[in-house]
Amino acid sequence: MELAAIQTRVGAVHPDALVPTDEGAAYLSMTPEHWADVAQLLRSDEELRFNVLMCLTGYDRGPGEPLGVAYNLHSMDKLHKLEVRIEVPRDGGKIPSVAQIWRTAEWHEREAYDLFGITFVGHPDLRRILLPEDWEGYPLRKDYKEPDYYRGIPVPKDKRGWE
Amino acid sequence: MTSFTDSLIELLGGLAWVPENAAGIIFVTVSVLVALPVFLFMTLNAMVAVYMERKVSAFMQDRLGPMEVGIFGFKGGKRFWGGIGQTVADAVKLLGKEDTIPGEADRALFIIGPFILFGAAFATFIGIPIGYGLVISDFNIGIFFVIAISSIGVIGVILAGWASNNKWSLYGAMRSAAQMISYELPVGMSLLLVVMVVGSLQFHDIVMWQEQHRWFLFHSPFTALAFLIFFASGVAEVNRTPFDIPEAESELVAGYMTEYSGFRWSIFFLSEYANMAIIALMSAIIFLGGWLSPLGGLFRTFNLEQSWYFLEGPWWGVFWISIKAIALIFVMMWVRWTWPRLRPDQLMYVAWKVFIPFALANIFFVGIWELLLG
Amino acid sequence: MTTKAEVVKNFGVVQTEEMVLNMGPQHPSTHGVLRLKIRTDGEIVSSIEPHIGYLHRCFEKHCENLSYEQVIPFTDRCDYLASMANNHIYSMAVEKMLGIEVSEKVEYIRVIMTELQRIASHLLAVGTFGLDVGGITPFTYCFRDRERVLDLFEYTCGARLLYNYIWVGGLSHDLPLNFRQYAQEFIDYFEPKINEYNRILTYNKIFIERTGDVGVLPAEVAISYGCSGPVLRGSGVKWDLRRDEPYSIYDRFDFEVITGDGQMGSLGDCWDRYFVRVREMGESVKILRQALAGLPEKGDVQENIPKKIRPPKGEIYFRGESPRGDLGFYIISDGKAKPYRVKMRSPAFSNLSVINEIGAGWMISDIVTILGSLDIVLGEIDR
Amino acid sequence: MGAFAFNLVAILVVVTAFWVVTAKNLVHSAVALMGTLFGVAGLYVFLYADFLAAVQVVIYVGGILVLIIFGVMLTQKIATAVVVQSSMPNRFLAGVVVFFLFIGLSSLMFRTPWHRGELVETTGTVATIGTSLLTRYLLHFEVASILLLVALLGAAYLSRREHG
Repeated sequence: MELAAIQTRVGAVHPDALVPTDEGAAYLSMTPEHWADVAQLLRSDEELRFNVLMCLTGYDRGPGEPLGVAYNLHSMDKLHKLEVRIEVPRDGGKIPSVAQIWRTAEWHEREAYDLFGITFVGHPDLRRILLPEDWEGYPLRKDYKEPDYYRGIPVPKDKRGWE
Repeated sequence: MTSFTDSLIELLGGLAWVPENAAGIIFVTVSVLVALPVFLFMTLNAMVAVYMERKVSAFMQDRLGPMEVGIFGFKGGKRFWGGIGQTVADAVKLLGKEDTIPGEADRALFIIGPFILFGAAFATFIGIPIGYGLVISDFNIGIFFVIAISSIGVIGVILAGWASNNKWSLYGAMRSAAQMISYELPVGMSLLLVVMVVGSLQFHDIVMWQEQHRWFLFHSPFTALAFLIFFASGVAEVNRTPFDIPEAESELVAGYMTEYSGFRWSIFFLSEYANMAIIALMSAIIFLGGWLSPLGGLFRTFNLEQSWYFLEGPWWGVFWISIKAIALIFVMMWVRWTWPRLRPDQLMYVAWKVFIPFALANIFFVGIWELLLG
Repeated sequence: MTTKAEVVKNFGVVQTEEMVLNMGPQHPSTHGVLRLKIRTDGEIVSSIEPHIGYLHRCFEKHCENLSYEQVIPFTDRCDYLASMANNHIYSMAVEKMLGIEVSEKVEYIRVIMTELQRIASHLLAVGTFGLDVGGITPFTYCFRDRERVLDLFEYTCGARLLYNYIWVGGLSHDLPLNFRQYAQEFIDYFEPKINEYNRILTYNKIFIERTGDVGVLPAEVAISYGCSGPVLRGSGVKWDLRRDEPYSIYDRFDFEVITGDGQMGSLGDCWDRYFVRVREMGESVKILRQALAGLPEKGDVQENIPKKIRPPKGEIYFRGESPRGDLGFYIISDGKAKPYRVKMRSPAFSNLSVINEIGAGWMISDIVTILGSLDIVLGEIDR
Repeated sequence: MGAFAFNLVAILVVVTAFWVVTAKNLVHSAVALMGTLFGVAGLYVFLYADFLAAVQVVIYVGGILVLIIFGVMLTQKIATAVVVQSSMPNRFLAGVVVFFLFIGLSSLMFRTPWHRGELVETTGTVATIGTSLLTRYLLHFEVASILLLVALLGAAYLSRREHG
């Protein structure tokens, strides 16, 4: 199924969910509110059947801009792909979790939470995954500042010879 | 039949300069003089066996094994005996290591644990003959003595595991206890069969019987099966692959010895190899004719004329029993470096649902066999 | 008369205590610095909670501060057992953004390298799996043969583990003299060796007892958890990106997609996952034979390397089959020389997340087996 | 020589028995018990009951003691296996009871007309025991074995029962 057809199919069931995208964009943009229902539809609809969540990527549009999550879906039965993007405000942005729909998302959402600070509502166990549990800040945000100390250990700032 | 201890006591008691009624002095002297050869034997055994284990494993794994460390300037080069000094170097390294005791451990039991295991192995050697009359002390309950003493070792293992205050050690100890208690039964039962046939618990009587008749391995199909059960259970009792669940290095780190290092660890090591030697020696004595020459044994088995010189005699006896024991130790190593490890429940399954029923049935059938053919 | 409540009040309930075992980060069979928090009731494991991140080296943060070609050595260090595959897939992702086509010869060399890498990686997986169930000898057998693959790599690019060989648009070196002959010798030597592994490990009774029917991973669960590679194929799903989404020149080769068949128990048990790897080595040999035969003699491997890598604004998700499964790169470009965001979707990350699902209810010994059958590499999970 | 060894064994028994009752840690008590049981096995040897001595070691040291240690280990937390000492009145009562027991036993010991038999060197008791077990005491032997079998089945049944 082509992107346009998928867009029509989703729009028919959840008209409020879609957000208009730029011309020529290869993805669907959605609002977080309806995402859980849309995901369920994408997963179980006879024509769509996206049974694999290939990748879940958090990204940051830049300081002051919203944070986003890109979901790369794939259907093993229908052999089509889809990228869905959801953007939420930088502070307190919340996205419904799809960990119960695609279990892959469980750890990937934890990773996005860990590195970007995006909260996934309804996630069974939203904790930091890669970083220590007492880490402060979200390192992959573009406006992240390294701390001077971590548990009393000075963080090296002099990066001569590193680059 | 005299034993080493008896001869020693007689000798010391008969010496003119030993005062009358000096029982204490004689007791201590005899104890030391008895303990020394056993200890030397255990140490030597561990050293040779470790070297053998390394070389055998290397041979099986397409490696060379120790190749560099010589002894007294002698290096074997790229031959089998290359790196002959490796175990000596290892022993020196082990003894030079720091002996750590975990802070939360039960110090007394932590220290005592390896020595109980060692003591059990040590005491077991007292009853095992390595040739005609070459025994530290000849008990008339020989086999039973060996089984009894070797059943104590498990307490050392449990204590070591418990006292380390480490969960892996505790798991190792629990597994070890379950395993050793379970496998004592098939060991005992398969020995019972031999005792039934011979009518004596003494090692010497068993070997004499085999000299007059034939080796137990060839005596009847049931005794052959008993040998297999005994040997396999013995391998399980000394915790070697495929039965090495108490120290399963990929699961329990090192099992009950996780927290041990240096000298205390080497005590465990020594006992383990001593136990291997015990199982091999016992199998050799009870089922493979002990110090009898295999040539003679073979010809007598088939009731052939005694026409050759069979290389028999007391010193040849030591040679033959060593050969048999080493061959069995080699089998243990062969198995270890070939097979994966069983899971604890599968191990229990093998003991309780395979070995023990077969051993029990064996006792019954060998009785019938002896009645009909014996 | 005392009621039950009073008895309980006075003496407490006799209950078994759950023990929390901390397996790792230093443990012989966690295959790196993985930490598993295991709740056990005796020997039975009731739940497993993996704690990862002990090897987190900020790969994605690094990428944002490096130019596109500088990222390649970092991809080496992610899955350090399959560096060639990482190089390959990352380079292809960037090439796709740039719209570069690479020459025939480069494609062939890349496929040869990736398949050799697959053999090396699977050898390690098979060997250490034997180690996990207690067989030490298969491990040395596998390493003996892996050594020869590494020798080939060393001959090609000078490195034995972290190659930095496949570049965007080309390769760092052309093949050395007589490489084709040496590679041919290797595969002729290696193919019969697969039977040796089968004899010593695969069809060993104890090994089958330990792995057959253990840690069964049903196909739906595997797909839902995003498992891929041999883990997914072990569950009977015929899915291989080399065949189903042919990239590079994989569509030219004739090979079979190996799936588990539940030969020694249920479909998707540890034995199936293990045996898929063993048989895949044979398929890799098949591909290698064809690729070595078709490898063009002449050609410059660096002619298509761009002077400046500045992909146009946009994003791409590209994935390929690494030895561990679907390795994907999600790259966002803002038109500058450094990527705006690189996300690596590592197969082992998803494969590991399934461990609680298939490991709970088994014994501690089985956890080690199941973990070994997932064939994880922590460098890739933690990035 | 024999007397010297006997004294050693006797000291071992008394000292370890004392340790068994005074040790604060149950596992320590169990280890001390090992010494006691061993010593008792030694005493059997001095009575020319070598078979009984080996049985003592196999069953009590190798079997029952292991079970005791096992039970203690698994029912106590690893770090806190400390026996709570009873309160003072209990100790006092126990002391009184033990005192009278001691008086009674020692008076019994001194008053009994001990029979001093001739020292007979026996040549092993195994054959005698075996013959008696299968002839004169056959019924007792069989009854005991059935009892053990029942116990075994009971244990198997209990451990197989599902939780609940």
